[in-house]
Amino acid sequence: MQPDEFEEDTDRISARVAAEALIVDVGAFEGPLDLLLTLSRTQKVDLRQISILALAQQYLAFVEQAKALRLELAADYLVMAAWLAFLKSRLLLPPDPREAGPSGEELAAHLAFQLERLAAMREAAAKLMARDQLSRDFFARGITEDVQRVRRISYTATLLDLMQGYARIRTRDDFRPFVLDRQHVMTMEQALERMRHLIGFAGDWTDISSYLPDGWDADPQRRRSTTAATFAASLELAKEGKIEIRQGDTFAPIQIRKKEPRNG
Amino acid sequence: MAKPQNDSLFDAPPMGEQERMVEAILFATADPVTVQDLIGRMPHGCDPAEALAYLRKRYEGRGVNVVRIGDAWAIRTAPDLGFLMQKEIVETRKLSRAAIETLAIVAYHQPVTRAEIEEIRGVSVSRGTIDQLIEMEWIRFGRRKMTPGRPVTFVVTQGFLDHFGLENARDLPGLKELRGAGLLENRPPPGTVPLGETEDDSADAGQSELFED
Amino acid sequence: MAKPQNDSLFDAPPMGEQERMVEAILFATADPVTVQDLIGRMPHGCDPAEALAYLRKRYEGRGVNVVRIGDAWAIRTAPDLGFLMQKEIVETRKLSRAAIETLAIVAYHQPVTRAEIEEIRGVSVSRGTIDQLIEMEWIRFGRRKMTPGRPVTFVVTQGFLDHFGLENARDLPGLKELRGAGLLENRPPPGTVPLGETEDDSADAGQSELFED
Repeated sequence: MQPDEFEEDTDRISARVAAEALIVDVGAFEGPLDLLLTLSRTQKVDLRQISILALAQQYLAFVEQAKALRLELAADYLVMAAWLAFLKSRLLLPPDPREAGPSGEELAAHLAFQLERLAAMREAAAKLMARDQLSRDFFARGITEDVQRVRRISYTATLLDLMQGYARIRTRDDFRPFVLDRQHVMTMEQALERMRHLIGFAGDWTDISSYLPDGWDADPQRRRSTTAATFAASLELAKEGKIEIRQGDTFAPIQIRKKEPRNG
Repeated sequence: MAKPQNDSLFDAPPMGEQERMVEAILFATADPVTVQDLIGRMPHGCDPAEALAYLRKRYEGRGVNVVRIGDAWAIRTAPDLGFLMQKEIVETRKLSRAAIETLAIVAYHQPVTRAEIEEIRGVSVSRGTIDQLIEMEWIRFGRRKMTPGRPVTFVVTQGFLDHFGLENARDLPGLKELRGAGLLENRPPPGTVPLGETEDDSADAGQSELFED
Repeated sequence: MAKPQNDSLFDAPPMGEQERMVEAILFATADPVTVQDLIGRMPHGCDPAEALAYLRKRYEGRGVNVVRIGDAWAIRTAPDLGFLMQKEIVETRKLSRAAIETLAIVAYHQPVTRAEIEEIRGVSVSRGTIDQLIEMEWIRFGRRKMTPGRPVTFVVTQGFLDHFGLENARDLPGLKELRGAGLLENRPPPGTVPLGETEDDSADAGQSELFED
């Protein structure tokens, strides 16, 4: 192997290694702007003099390589690639005077600004972290004395409070909130529940009054309540098709019977 | 002759620096520090005991002092400034509803026993409520009742009268006057705390109509 | 002659005493104390601001110094003595690069919205990054921006200033140079309709002119 060939080889290898290192490390970049900033370092010039055109080409080449290696690039890297391709064409082609919108130079200048700003923030962050830091380089008091909070509470009340308080007590008896007396009331839900169980045993017409629960017929109020509930429940069951209802005449006893399910 | 000693003397920082070091260590360390500790932490050849003496002198009469605690040293607040480490917070709170009602009953019905207060309020009166009112010096013990058990009674104090601008408890408006002043018309729904201010008269009227029959 | 003034002068302790009091209060706590706090804790008529000036001078060049942190004051060990405090070093959680950059951006650009941070870094800011910085009490929510959507902003805290030994946010390293170079500007990309969210009206006025055609 010739010495110069060898050298050429090592050059090529190191270049390839560098390129691949960049690619393999794609996960280490925090987005396309970070990648662009890293690529811009290879131009070895002040960020203000950077060639955005060259940078765009570098980036596009990087994306091409990544594709060749079948590395998956996040969408925003591809969006940036598309934008840089557009920028590149803007920069290369003579400006079309009829075309509105910013020129390639303006877009390039903004990108340069973004890169410079990001680089500046990086540097600022590094300077910040290099500062003396509390509990690392300088220290706060080790033995602290708590400030004792002596709480003194003073209570107040006005004469009005006093009189209103008294008025509240003295008028409490005339005032009773509206509460339904449930003890002597049967709800339709209760009656319905009851009848669903009983109806299965009733094959023939039966007076509705025989469905009234025991012990509810003595007191007139309870009797009224339970009759009404049972009647309402009967209507509900008839509506559901579970029973049939009939009444021979006005004020005649109301009779119900179980409805046989029809086949077919 | 004293060659080896010279070396270490040369190494050791000047006493002023040593004093600064001791100062910083005593300040930042969470526990009192022994001279042994200081020797271990300061550069070789230092004399922390001497530095401590200077530092102690420097803090004499200051707001904080260098004090010895057992065989260790610490910086502590000067004893005469301990009052700065206390902060008095005066909180003004409205008297609780239970206390106001109890107070009102004592004022209107005095002398009154605890059982009577409970009967009027319809709920038991906690020991704390009575204690609080006594501590505020708004009520005090009155004569014992000449009834079985000879229960103690409560009466309002002069302080109470002063606070509420009353000459005597009989000046308190009666029920009729309270009604006249519209104070009885305000019927708060049970369970709600707000008094007069938040009541809506018209809503009340509607409510009472519901129960009129 | 100066009779009425004499009264209050008589009430307030002499300045030397006030200095001692401020000294005691600052020594007693690890947290910065505001002048307002000092006024609240010291006897009526004291002038803690003046006492602080004396105290600060007194501790110049000592092992501990009186430092200003925003509108508060604290005593901290002199930075050159950090080597003595190996035992006191508190290992702080290692911050990610994203967190460090986000912190710097908040410090230099505050008040700054999340969208602006993302614009500067060119990448979205994960919720965890902001949360971590808030949890460390280095950044906090600032006022909402008066732009469409009224986005919240972030600013750095007193704790941040304390941690990095800054008197105030204007003392950030290189701040003036960055501002002079226009690198703290919020420049919208040319040709874009400014996104309401990322704009600051006043700054815009100046910036957008550059791109007006």
